[in-house]
Amino acid sequence: EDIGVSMALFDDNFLTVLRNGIEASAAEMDGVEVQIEDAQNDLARQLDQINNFIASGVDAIIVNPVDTSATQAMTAAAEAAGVPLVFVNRQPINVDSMPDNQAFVASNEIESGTLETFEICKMLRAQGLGGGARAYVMMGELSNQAAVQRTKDIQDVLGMDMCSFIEVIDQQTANWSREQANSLMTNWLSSGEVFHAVIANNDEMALGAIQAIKAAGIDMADVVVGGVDATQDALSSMQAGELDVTVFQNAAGQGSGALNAAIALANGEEVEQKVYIPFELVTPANIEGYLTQN
Amino acid sequence: MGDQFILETRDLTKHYGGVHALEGANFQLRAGEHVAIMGDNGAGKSTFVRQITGVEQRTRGDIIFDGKPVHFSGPLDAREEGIETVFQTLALADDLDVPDNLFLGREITKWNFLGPFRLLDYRAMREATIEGLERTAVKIPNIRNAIRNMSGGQRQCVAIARTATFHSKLTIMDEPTAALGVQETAQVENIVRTLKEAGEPLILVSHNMRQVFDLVDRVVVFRRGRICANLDIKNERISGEDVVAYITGAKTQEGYEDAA
Amino acid sequence: MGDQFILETRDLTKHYGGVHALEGANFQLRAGEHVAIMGDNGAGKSTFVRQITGVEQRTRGDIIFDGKPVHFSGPLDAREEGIETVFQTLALADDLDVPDNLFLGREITKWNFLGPFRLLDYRAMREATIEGLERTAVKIPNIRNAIRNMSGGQRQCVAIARTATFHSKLTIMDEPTAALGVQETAQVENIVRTLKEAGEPLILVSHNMRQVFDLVDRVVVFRRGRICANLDIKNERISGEDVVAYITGAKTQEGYEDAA
Amino acid sequence: MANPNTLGTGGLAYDKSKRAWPNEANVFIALILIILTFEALGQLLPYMKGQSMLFDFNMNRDGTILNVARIQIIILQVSIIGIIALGVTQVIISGGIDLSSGPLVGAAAMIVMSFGQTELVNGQLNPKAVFGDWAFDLPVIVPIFVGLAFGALIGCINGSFIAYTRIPPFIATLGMFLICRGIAQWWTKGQPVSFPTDSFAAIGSGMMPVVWFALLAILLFLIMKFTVYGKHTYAIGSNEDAARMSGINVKRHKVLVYMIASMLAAFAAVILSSKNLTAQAGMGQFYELYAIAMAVIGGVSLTGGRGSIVGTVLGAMVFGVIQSGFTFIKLDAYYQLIAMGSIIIGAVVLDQYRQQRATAG
Amino acid sequence: MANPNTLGTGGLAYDKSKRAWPNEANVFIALILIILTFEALGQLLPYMKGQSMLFDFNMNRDGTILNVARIQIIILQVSIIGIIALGVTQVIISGGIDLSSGPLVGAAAMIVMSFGQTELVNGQLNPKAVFGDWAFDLPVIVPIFVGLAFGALIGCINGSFIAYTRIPPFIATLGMFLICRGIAQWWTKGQPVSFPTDSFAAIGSGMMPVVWFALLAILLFLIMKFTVYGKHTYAIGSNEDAARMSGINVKRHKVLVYMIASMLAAFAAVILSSKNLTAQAGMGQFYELYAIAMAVIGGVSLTGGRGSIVGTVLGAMVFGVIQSGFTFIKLDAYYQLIAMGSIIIGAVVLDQYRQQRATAG
Ligand SMILES: Nc1ncnc2c1ncn2[C@@H]1O[C@H](COP(=O)(O)OP(=O)(O)OP(=O)(O)O)[C@@H](O)[C@H]1O
Ligand SMILES: Nc1ncnc2c1ncn2[C@@H]1O[C@H](COP(=O)(O)OP(=O)(O)OP(=O)(O)O)[C@@H](O)[C@H]1O
Ligand SMILES: [Mg+2]
Ligand SMILES: [Mg+2]
Repeated sequence: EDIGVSMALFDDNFLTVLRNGIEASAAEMDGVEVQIEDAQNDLARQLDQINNFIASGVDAIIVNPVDTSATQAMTAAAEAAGVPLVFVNRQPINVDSMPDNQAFVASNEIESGTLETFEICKMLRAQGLGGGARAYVMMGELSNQAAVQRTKDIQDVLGMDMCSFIEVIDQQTANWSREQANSLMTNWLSSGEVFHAVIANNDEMALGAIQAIKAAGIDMADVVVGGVDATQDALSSMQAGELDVTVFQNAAGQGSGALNAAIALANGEEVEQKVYIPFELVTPANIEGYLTQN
Repeated sequence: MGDQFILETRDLTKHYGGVHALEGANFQLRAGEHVAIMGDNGAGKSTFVRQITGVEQRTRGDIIFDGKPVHFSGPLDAREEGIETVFQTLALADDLDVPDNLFLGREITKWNFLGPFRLLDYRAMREATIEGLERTAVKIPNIRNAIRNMSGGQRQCVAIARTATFHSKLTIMDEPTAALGVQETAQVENIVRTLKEAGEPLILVSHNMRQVFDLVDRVVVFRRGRICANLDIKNERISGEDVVAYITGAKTQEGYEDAA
Repeated sequence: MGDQFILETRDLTKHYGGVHALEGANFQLRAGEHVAIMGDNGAGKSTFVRQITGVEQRTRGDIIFDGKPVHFSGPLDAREEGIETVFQTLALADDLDVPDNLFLGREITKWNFLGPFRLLDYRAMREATIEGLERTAVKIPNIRNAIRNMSGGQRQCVAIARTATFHSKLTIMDEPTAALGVQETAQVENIVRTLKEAGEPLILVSHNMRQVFDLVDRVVVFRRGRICANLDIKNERISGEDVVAYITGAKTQEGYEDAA
Repeated sequence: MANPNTLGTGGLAYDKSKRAWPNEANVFIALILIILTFEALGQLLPYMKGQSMLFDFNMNRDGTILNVARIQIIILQVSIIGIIALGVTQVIISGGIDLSSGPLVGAAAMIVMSFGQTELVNGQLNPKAVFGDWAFDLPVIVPIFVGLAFGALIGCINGSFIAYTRIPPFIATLGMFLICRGIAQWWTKGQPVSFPTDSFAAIGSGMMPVVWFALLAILLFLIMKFTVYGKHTYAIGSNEDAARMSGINVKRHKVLVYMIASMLAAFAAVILSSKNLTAQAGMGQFYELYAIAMAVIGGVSLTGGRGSIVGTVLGAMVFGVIQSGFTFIKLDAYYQLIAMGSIIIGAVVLDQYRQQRATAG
Repeated sequence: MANPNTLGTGGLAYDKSKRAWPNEANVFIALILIILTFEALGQLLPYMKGQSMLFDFNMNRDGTILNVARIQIIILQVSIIGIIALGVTQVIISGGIDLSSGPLVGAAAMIVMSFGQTELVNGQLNPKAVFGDWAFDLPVIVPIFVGLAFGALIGCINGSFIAYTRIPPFIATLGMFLICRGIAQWWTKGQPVSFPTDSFAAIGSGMMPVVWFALLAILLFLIMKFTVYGKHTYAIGSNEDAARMSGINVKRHKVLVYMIASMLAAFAAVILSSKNLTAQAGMGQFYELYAIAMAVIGGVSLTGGRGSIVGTVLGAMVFGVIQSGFTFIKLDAYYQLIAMGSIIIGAVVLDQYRQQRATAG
């Protein structure tokens, strides 16, 4: 079978693992060809790619949506052409009204930010800061839904009674980037404010913050830093005692799961329409189980 | 001063940073009069023209045109008041062809109710262009070629044809025949004579002594940014050598001693 | 043809798209000879100059310079072979000042072992510039101003000074005095006379009949892209009117009938 | 040109048959070459098993020899950026540049969609509602008008800065690039806006974007070629000083040029958000670069004064063919970027080479 | 200028005291104005409680009245893009533009870091190894050399296309933009490359980027001002035809200009990946735009021929101050983009206004 895959963005570490998962499992199967395209975070381009796949006659399409609220148009395009469609990693907005030959394998983004922030909250409390702690928040690119959602999760958790002792000093975007996070953190440090935690929307920014904090000569044991993704660099940093919290999502598993579903649909088989892959919290306590995963 | 002045400047001055390109110029032009401006290279002749036509904003001084003090904010204003100019830099759009350049800014149009989107009447402009060019005797094998590809003299003739095609209250020509051949120069001089007969006033900047003596009534000499002589060559006995003496500074006219 | 030709062209031709700007030009220049090229606007004079100096690639024909057939791929080649040119468009860099333009492409430098990063000797160039400009008699209040801010004549003098400052096997000047004042023209004519005395050959494109008769040995007339006359004005009795007749096409010289 | 005399006033011999080709011809040749290359690759690459890109010799899909579906998608996928490119073309011809069109699409889409939302989705209140009750189910003219007004405002600011303060267009529109991105993100704090009314969704559904592109291309073509507006745009781009000295109101004209460009970009945003049934702050990323590239591939000169709408439309087609062609021959995404870059360079090299040949002729 | 006679050959009266200011002075004034604005905001905004941005009146942190930490970060955060801007400055002065520098940073970082990896991470084999054993723990000169060679190659391709086929620099480098992004993604199929050797990590650690920026800025300043290379760059940008007719080897020179620009961008990639201890394909996004903006804010004219390295350094400082200032006054991210766009426009408007005043004077 020919399977067309449209990824939201190639430049994303996590999505790269997912993409490699799809490619690796396709290589193991006989007669399965995957054609992976990069939507470059442009949802219009993604819709065009789906149309292109349909025009070139693929047997099924896997989409990692740029924007989960744009899935309606994609569903309609595939449905009209009768080509099976599988959404991966991000839960489409029209999940309840998808036709039979469409499915999704995804995680619920609400979990990631919540798990991260709640763990940081617990750690700060354990350090005896329950009377009042101060944190910086680093956001991803604001036009990106994951950034918006994870930031909202942080606010929701900090709004709960149990964690409301944490005061957000400032909340800025570093656009997912380690370099920008490093600059942002250095700027914050130059104001001389006391802080106890940095809550970042992803690991790259958490690592940038850590580099800046280390360069300022502050002991990493005094600061709680959290991210999302559980990348190799992040895990290595956690092993070195710098990063405190991250959140793992089984990218490779999602990739192969989506491919299997697509092939099954292409062959006219019944598949489960909704497959949720949960996020998992990673801390120094359970890191060993994740070192070789992503 | 009982005469009717079409143009008068008082203390007209222009400094570029530290360069005093034009200093206190008092100049008068009577209705129907043809005046030449002469002077060394860099004496400030073109600067004077640029101030009058609103291309640049003067440092100080007054300009009285057609009886009213004027403050042109740009060459468009000057043209709308009736001043037509052949600039030394010619002011042609390199990528456009000859008719486009000739009618730039006052195209012949149809359907004028469309405002800025009114239609161009290409055919009428082409025909009028051929006519206009023939008056300058210039030869252009294909007027639909871009100005970029024209020879120096062809370009100059286009600029002159542009000015000569439209009626005006005052015509200014800054070295119009510098790049022209023998025949073309003669034709342009004819155009100037026609203006004289029609009673239209003219300011002619030129380095060509013969041309100046043939064509104009009066010569104003610029030296080092100042007017240093005002010579009524039609009525007084003034030779080419005299004018050169004023240009080089060997002589200075009475009343203009501060220009020395 | 026993003479030594410094430059010879055979059947030199240049078409621009459909425009036949130069057609089968056979031209000879002897060592030490000064020749003028005359002709209407758009007759192909500058095109001829551009082919010789490698600014453009010819459509067909041969150029023999200093005894060898040459194929200049650009003006740099021509200059390296010893051809110095004042182009009609002047070829000045508007944003640079006068010394920079005068020495463009052959700066006075120090520390030459640094290759392209060798140091400029600003002081030496400035002094040489003042000297070079004085030969043209032009007045420039501040040579460190950008060329953009110079008057038409000042620019032309800079271009001439550039050519006159360096020795060459052949000098070409395309309408060098078009924008110049009376004094500056006289000076440039002196420069040309100096070249004559030094035995350096020259091609002068000019529309100025007096200048041509004063300065050169021979006149070549272009008409409609072809050479239509070759006039030995020093030895034959030829008047200005004759030359004009050749230019306008009233007369055609023997041997050039196809140019009619 | 009925009368040959009207062509000139004589002088040199002039051979009409040897006139230089129009520049658009070069672009057209490049387009054909690229199509043929993909066709050839389809025949030659072993894993393609002799497929054809544009033809359908079995006629099994819709009974025509052309693969209509693919031709449609080729045009469809460049229509929206193509509309932006039309506006950018006249900006570049006027000697300017517009970097703000991409982010403007994002901002305009967010704003427009907020006025085009429907009240009920699957029987429930619209979960993405931006405003309250009053903004639901508005007539479709309202979002369109709001979009065009927003575009006109942005264009007017761009143009006014460029015309009246004389700052370089690159900087004015780069500043506006950042401002529009800011507006897009600020509007709903990054939340996408979704669920348009049916009439709004109809604007960009199916092949409607192609229709809009075609209509606007024809309109702009006529304007640039036959009206005073077009002539003055060329004149300003060719030599701004000359245009000013010739008495063109350069400042007012520039404001108009940028306004039209931004209104076209805003209209593209209307179609884009309608087509995708959603608006997102990140929409339109890199559209400004692609729009400029389409224009330049189509022969528009970045120094101003030269180019045409026909060229830009052909340039847009080049883009469409490349994108579909890559998917057709199943080229890996990594190589796609490299190949795309090479083709863009190659197309312009070809154009340049032919132009030089033409003048050297 | 010891002898006043050397200034000219006479003619008009010339008043030396009224010479126009250097353009850099305007940029400097803009910089001071922006700093003062942030200082004032720190005093005036209620929630800032009268803090100061650049001063530290308590002297409690390091005993100086200046807030040294903030001044350092202001320069540090623009050093890397600043190095790119130095190269871009000479490209723009030569009349060109370089859009490929941002993606080149990404590609060069990936390649460079692959040659700068260490073998053991936390006692285990480097989990991100790109090559085999042989590429571990290489001397630091190897990755630097590889980076510069890659930069030289890309620059040579850019320059050769622009010089020899005469395609517009915008298109040549836009094509290279895509190609470099493709290379960056293809190199490890998107996997980041991490864990450099200690000596590699030292290149960009701490304040080293500032040192590099300062050294390179001085070098480029000297080159542009005092060497034949600099003069010819200005001449080509001012009037390419004139430069060619004056006998400058324009083609060879352009290749050199683009090579130097790309080598500087590649060196910036070395520093960037060293500073961040990682290389990722998406690195350097928008750097090309920011580098160009720094140059233009610093007074470099996009039409070529005008500008200076001093201006660009000041332009970079403007960026640094803006970024730190926003964090200082805790401006929301949404408004940051809008404010940044406005300040960029404002700075150039000021520059333009003062320039016009100067010539009008
Ligand atoms: N924008 C400017 N900035 C500085 N100096 C300028 C500027 N424009 C002109 N100048 C200077 O002003 C002087 C007068 O220039 P202008 O063009 O008026 O001379 P001109 O009399 O027309 O000379 P020509 O006969 O050569 O055309 C010159 O020395 C010139 O260098
Ligand atoms: N690049 C070009 N493309 C098309 N036509 C051209 C080009 N360059 C020159 N021509 C044409 O060739 C003819 C000759 O031009 P050229 O510049 O040689 O004239 P010229 O004899 O120097 O005239 P002048 O005395 O006005 O300087 C002109 O008709 C001109 O329009
Ligand atoms: Mg003048
Ligand atoms: Mg000529």
